[in-house]
Amino acid sequence: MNKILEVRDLHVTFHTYAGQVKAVRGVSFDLYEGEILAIVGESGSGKSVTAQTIMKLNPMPPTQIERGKILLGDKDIVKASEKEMMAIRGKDISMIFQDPMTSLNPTMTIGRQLTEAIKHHKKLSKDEAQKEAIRLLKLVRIPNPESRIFQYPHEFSGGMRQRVMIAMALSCQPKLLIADEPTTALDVTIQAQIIDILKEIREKTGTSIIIITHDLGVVANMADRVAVMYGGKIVETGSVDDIFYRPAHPYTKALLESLPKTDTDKNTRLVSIEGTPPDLLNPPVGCPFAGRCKYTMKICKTQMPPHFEPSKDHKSACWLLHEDCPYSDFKNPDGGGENDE
Amino acid sequence: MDSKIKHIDKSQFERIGLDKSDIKTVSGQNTSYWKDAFRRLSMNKAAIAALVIIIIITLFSIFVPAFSPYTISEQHLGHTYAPLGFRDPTDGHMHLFGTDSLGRDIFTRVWYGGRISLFISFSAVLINFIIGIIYGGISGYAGGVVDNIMMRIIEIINGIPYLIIVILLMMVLPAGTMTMVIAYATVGWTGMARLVRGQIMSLKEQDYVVAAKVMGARPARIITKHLLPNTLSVVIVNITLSIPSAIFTEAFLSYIGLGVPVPLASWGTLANEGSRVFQMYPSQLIIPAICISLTMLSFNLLGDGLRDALDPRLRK
Amino acid sequence: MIKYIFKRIFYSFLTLIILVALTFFMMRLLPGDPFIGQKAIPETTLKALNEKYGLDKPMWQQLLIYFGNVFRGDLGISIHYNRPVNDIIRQAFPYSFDLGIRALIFATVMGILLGIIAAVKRGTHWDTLSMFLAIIGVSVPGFIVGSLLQYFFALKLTQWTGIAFFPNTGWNGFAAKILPSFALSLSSLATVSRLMRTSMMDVLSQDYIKTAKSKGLSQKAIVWKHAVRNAIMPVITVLGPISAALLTGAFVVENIFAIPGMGKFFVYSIQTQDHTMISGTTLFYGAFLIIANLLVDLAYGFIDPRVKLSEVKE
Amino acid sequence: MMNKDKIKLEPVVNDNDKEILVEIKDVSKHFKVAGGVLKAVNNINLNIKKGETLGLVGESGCGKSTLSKVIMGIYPPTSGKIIYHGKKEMVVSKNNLFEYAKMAQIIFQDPYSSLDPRMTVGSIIEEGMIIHKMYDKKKRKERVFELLELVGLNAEHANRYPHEFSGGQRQRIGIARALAIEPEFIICDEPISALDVSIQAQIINLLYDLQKKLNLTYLFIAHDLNIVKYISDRIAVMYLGHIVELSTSDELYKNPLHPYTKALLSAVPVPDPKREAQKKRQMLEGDVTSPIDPKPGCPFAARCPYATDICTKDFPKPEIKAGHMVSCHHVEKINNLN
Amino acid sequence: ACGKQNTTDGSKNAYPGTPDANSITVNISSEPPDMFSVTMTDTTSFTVLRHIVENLVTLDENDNVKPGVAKNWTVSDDGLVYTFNLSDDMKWSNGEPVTAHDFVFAWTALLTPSFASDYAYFGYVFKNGEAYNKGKVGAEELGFKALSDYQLEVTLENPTSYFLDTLAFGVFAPVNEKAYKEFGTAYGTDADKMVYNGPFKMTSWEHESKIVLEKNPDYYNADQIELEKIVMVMINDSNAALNSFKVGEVDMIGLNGEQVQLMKKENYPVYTYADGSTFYLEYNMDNKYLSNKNLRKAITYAIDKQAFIDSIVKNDSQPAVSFTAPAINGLNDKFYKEVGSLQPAFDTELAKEYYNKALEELNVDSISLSLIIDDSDSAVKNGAFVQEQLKVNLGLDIKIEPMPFKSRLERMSNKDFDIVFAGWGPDYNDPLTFLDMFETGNGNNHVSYSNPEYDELLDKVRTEKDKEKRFEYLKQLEQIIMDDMPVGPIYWRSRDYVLSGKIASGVIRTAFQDINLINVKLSK
Ligand SMILES: Nc1ncnc2c1ncn2[C@@H]1O[C@H](COP(=O)(O)OP(=O)(O)OP(=O)(O)O)[C@@H](O)[C@H]1O
Ligand SMILES: Nc1ncnc2c1ncn2[C@@H]1O[C@H](COP(=O)(O)OP(=O)(O)OP(=O)(O)O)[C@@H](O)[C@H]1O
Ligand SMILES: [Mg+2]
Ligand SMILES: [Mg+2]
Repeated sequence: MNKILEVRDLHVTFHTYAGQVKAVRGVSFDLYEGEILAIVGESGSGKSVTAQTIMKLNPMPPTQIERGKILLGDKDIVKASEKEMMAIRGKDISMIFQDPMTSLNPTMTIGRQLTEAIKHHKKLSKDEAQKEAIRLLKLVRIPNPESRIFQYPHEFSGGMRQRVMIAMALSCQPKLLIADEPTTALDVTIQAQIIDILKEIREKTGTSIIIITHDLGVVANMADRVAVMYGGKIVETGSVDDIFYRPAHPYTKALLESLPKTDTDKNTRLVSIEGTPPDLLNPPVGCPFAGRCKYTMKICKTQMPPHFEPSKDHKSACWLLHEDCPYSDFKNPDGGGENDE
Repeated sequence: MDSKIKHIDKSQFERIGLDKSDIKTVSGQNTSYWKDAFRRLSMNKAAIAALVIIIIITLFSIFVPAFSPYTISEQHLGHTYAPLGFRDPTDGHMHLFGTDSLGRDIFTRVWYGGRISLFISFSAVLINFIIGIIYGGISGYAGGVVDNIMMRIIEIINGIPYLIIVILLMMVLPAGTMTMVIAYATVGWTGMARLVRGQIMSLKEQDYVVAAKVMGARPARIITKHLLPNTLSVVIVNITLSIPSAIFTEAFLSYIGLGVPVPLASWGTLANEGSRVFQMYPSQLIIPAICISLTMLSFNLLGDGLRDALDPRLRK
Repeated sequence: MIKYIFKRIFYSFLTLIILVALTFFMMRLLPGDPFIGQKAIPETTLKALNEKYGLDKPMWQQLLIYFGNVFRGDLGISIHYNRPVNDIIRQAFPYSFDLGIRALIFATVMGILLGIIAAVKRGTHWDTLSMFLAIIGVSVPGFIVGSLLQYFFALKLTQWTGIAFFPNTGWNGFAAKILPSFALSLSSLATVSRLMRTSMMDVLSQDYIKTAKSKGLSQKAIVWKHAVRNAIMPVITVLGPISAALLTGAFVVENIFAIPGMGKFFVYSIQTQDHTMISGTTLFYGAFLIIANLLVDLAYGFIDPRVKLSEVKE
Repeated sequence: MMNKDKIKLEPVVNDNDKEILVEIKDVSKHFKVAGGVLKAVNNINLNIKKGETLGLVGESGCGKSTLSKVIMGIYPPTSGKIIYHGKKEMVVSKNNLFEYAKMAQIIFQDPYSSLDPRMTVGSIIEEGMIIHKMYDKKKRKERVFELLELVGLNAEHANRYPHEFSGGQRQRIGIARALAIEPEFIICDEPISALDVSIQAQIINLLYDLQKKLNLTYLFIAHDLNIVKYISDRIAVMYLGHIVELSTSDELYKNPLHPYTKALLSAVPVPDPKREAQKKRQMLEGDVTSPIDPKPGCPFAARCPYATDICTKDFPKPEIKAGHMVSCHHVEKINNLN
Repeated sequence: ACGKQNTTDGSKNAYPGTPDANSITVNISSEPPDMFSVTMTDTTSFTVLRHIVENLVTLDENDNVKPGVAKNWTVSDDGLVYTFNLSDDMKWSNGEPVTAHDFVFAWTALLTPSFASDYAYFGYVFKNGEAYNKGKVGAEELGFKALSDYQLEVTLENPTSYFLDTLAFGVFAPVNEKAYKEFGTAYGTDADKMVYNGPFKMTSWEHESKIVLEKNPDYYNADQIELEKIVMVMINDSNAALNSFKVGEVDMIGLNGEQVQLMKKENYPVYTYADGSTFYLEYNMDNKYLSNKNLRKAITYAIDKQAFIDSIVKNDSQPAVSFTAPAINGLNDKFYKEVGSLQPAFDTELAKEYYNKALEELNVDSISLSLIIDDSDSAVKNGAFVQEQLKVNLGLDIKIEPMPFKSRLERMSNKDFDIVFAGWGPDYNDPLTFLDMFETGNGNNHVSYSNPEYDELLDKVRTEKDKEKRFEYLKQLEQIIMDDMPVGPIYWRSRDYVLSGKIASGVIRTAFQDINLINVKLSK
């Protein structure tokens, strides 16, 4: 399989008057052709920032890419000019944004916003583009697209806007699709259909997909590999099975434990991770999860753990995996997370 | 690759577990938007420079006429239209900016004019700002019949020839600065009101306004706390742009007898006089024009700085 | 929508009537009268004059008669010029309109362009240039700009080169129209460009601009297709009064370049207290203003679909 | 699953043991849009009782947010009315929003656009307290920090602006804002969709604790059926502007009666790769019906596997069947009732 | 007289003028409001009218009367009856002959109240003119009648020595009744809405822009007229006008003081003429301070009139040493020369002396007065100048009140002022045009001057047939005014203009003919 995207040691900082928010602090991952990578993780851990940095969409001050490489094929996006990016955006990479309301132009009809992208990349006539737009809206299950294209974003429901964003991203058949929480506002039936569409596209065109989501059900359903982010870092990566059945990081494990089970009733409290996540204005020097982690050791507070590889293609940044560490909570590749098999 | 890590001391692996002490307790203080904006403004070099210039101009205007060897009305008929830097042979003083058609010292007149022009600009603009914003805010927010009537009133005010209004004012009010401010304020605010109303009309449908309404916020609060701050960038630009219009309206008003009494001067009247003779004595026009432009420039830079400071998204 | 427009037209009509009536009463309060001159006129003559122009009747009667005539499309006869106000307007307005529309188009197009460039290239020379132009545009009033342009381009340039590129005065031929239109447009241009810049900057930091970028649209397409429409609202707002003012005659510029437009009549009518002319020009200007504002309001709804003009029940 | 025996015949819909707090009386909301009249909400009758959590689920675009905005008085209803039985009984309208706000709040579905971009997060949260003159200045500040921490943010965040936050963080700001007023009734319009599971759990626990402590009432809209089930006492299922089924949450999960509810439940993804791969879903065929000038008859008819002629002609009257309120012509047949 | 052709050198060619042959373009600054001679009041209108309609008599370059439509005339011994013999070969541009009836029609109209002519009082020279105007007698009693088509008999109310001078004035122009009937009240509002009998015809009138006059081939003297076309443009802005002149768009423009200096500096010949106006301060005699004669004198004498001219007017205007302007003829010479200097142009000592006397008489320490001026550039300067002079030379502080023209007139006619800066121009060439202003109750007597002796003298002047005696009375009037000083004369205005190299000679500009281009000759 071809590596289509390689992110190495990416650092992204926001310069604010309050100080520098170090939103992404050394993220590295690879993405192969036709692969679906799910990024999960704590809210505010830098998932969206990472995603937008891949398309270089953050306004350049105040955002700054401090360091790192983003190789798309052999082009380094970090160094690419705005003009080069223009050619890449939409054509090679397209993106579904997290916030569908503000991401749609309020003064432009849905139809125009859709056809615009289509016309731009496919050089279709206006009529053809409109037909294509209607087709795409049908695809994402928006009823009555023929008249919906003449409506404005504020006349759409949250989920419908999200689907418009999806349709827009799909319109130009990119090599890489970044979907930032694409189905949060969708009911499960439509969510299932959208997931199917994404999978189908992957099958048909070999598009690679990065999907950012909190819905572990969605992850389980469609992802090949999963990256878990916490505090601006990727703390664990591995195949879906690795993550779900053999989590090798305390945060991943805690996350899985927080899931409500179908049988929990109102009298059982849901499990959440105690404490608050680190403030990225003054990120901790050690492991970002230290302090909230029940396994916290002295070293966790002083030194960022490197990525250990408990099994092939499964990496986790936790001192517990160090060979000198006396504890073995995560050393057993099958240990940790409860297995309900 | 990076999992190969050198030997680490065992003691480092001592487990300390959950650590609540680490979680900071209430420590932040809650700066307001305005305080924050002020801090941001103070970091904008151009804006601060502009502010300094404005202060200098203001100080000069206040003090130069008082310390000048010449009074504002003193005529030296022996040397009218004296060039820049002309030294009066009779008393040895220098006319830094030369003299005018009646041999009056332009340097003194310019700074004296600054007093009047700046005062008029500040007060007229302030009044316009207040009336315009309140009026426009209410009109835009209320919408419907209220808006319709309020806007029609503006049309009527704008439609009546200004000169008529002014002459009538002149009949009932004594000439002087206050009257001038009133005369400028009678119609000056309408532009601002329309602008604010237009902005508010599109802003009031925004979700955060709805959110405030749902929180029980009364219209006054919604307008002042939510809508206006979001129209401020446009409002600020409009204010800075209305400064010269105030200066020249003042000149016009002085002309027809509603403004500063002869022999006093303002930048507007100086520029007016200068423009008549600029082919022969360009400095007569250029000096007041520079004063106006410099003030304008400063206000614009300050306005831009303020605008940027008030927009939290533009943080650098 | 249609209903809204009709309602607005009705209101506008009312506004116009009130406006004219108010002006009518106010001008009668002015010191002096149309006939007062340097030299005293005999009592009899004055009486005859008042009779001739119907000024001897009670005010309300005069107003009613005036409105009666106006509804018949007759604005009366100018006291000063002794010509029908209709004729005067018909003759002078085309000049003003021609001048105004040129200035308006130039100011709007250039102003918007300049504002956009300044916003997009914030902090660069472009931004500085636009700021500079704007400051000149508003700090130097029309009569000075006009005089300077005339001096340098019509006089000095001609004297230096020996070729008359721009006629000094008049309104014949394209070349003659350049300087006045430019002089007239400058302050509006400044206003438009500054407003456009600031509101453009507001818009450019919105998320949907990011979306547009992510589609791979060029900067140009983003600006023109996405940002401008969202940013143009304030500009549209000021364009209402600006266009009414520009199109119905600009005294200062017309005076300097000796263009026989409406502006002179506006000003002279008041100076000479030519009652019919004042009412006529006020009516004319008011109608323009009202129409311009109506168009602006309609444009709001058209530009921003969230703006509900009419509180129609959904 | 559709075992007849399991159906308990409790009159859940008419249970009168609790006071009614919000009465939604025959409410409709229609919009004029390009292409016709969009009937977002149609003749909904629903009572929300004091102290309960009413879950509201349904297809995207079926009118949940619109209904909640009508309940909040943001949209005036096209017909019908909302009666709030608080300390004082009131018909919700534009004129009593202030009083109403103190008692009822909404957490908006769209977190970002509902936050004023020029206000610091601290002021946003504090605003409601200022409006309702709650506490003195110092105490308010403390409350702001407290609320921030309650929703998993830091006190430091109070000085930052909404655009500096991630999606989930914004959502939590919205929650904190609604809680700040200490209302007795909160509409939660997808309050946790952008949160990671751990914080979801934290928020749900928080809401739950508050309910226990202060006897709050929630209208809880979400797509995550597990969460809805967990937190709700009763669940209403909406489809195309109509409530098609209403029952207690356990009941609904165990014995969905309406074909749409069935489809919905079968589509819930399971956070387990293996089981997810094996799971069979009941896909909904057919085109999604448009709310713009909808046809008469059952709104679900076009996609319902059981639809017959009558379904496209007549609107099924809501009736109480097996402890559910359900509106389907064929409910007996499908579920082998009677 | 016509401006001194002080052609200093050949630098004339610097501004060669407009390119069209046989045509000149002149700036008349403003639009003539309308061209119906009966109701005309505006100098610009009279300027245009002079070229297109010829009166019974006209003026030559020295303002002396010469025949116009009237070939010749006779005067009765008592100076009351004039009989004019009209040329019988003159035609209106509508083909009608120019006859005595045209004059009768026009003059009757002038006096008919329904025409509401401002200058109706000019017709009071005719017998029963005033009576008819006031509705006391019928039109048939009026003192003029057509004896035949080409003979006109005029009877005057009083023997009026300057009657013929007056006749050259525009209000006495003939109007063709047929044409007037055709256009009605619109007569004279457009080029094609009036008829012409003068040396030129108006062929186009773009309002507020320009008027084109073309040579009238039917004019009896047509072969004497060299110009084929006169274009009169209305450039109001003085800078613009100068620029237009310099680039050769205009052949003649008027200059303001600064421009005079500029053109002189460029060695360009500048022409000057006295326009006959006197500028002065009007002192409201009803004012408790200004009722004091010594105060009025103090104020008048305290103003340095030459300095005023040098720094504000900036041309050859003269400091006024009496009231009646130099353009007015006296018995043998100019009236002002015959009268002599009646006040010092400037005398601080004297002024101070009077001032102290006044303070003493008024028994006050300080005096507060205000000066009303127009809302123009130069007026503001005038005000500032006067203010400073009084402050420095008398220690008197006055307030300046600028206001729009109409407001000033209203204040003046309501006598609601202390001091006004005003001016007066002559209607006809006789000192009376200045001096009758101070008659008790005269509409122009804003200062409420009332002196029975003066009024008596005025009556004498009006009826006195003996020229010498009459002028003796006039001199006395002038002396009384300058002694009582209800007004304080400041200066006699001169005006300036420049001509392009294209114009060789023939431009007439005097107090009574502001612009007369009929006989212009072009450079070859
Ligand atoms: N413009 C900005 N200025 C300052 N800080 C920012 C900015 N944008 C994001 N951040 C900070 O960067 C961090 C990462 O944000 P990001 O949006 O990537 O989170 P996320 O992982 O997508 O979270 P979520 O799941 O809630 O969407 C957050 O802590 C946020 O506060
Ligand atoms: N302001 C509006 N103008 C016109 N149509 C609207 C408006 N608001 C909502 N709608 C329409 O009403 C219908 C219901 O919208 P609503 O937002 O209530 O759906 P929802 O159930 O909340 O969906 P989701 O789960 O996707 O948020 C949609 O078809 C939408 O297009
Ligand atoms: Mg995110
Ligand atoms: Mg919704």
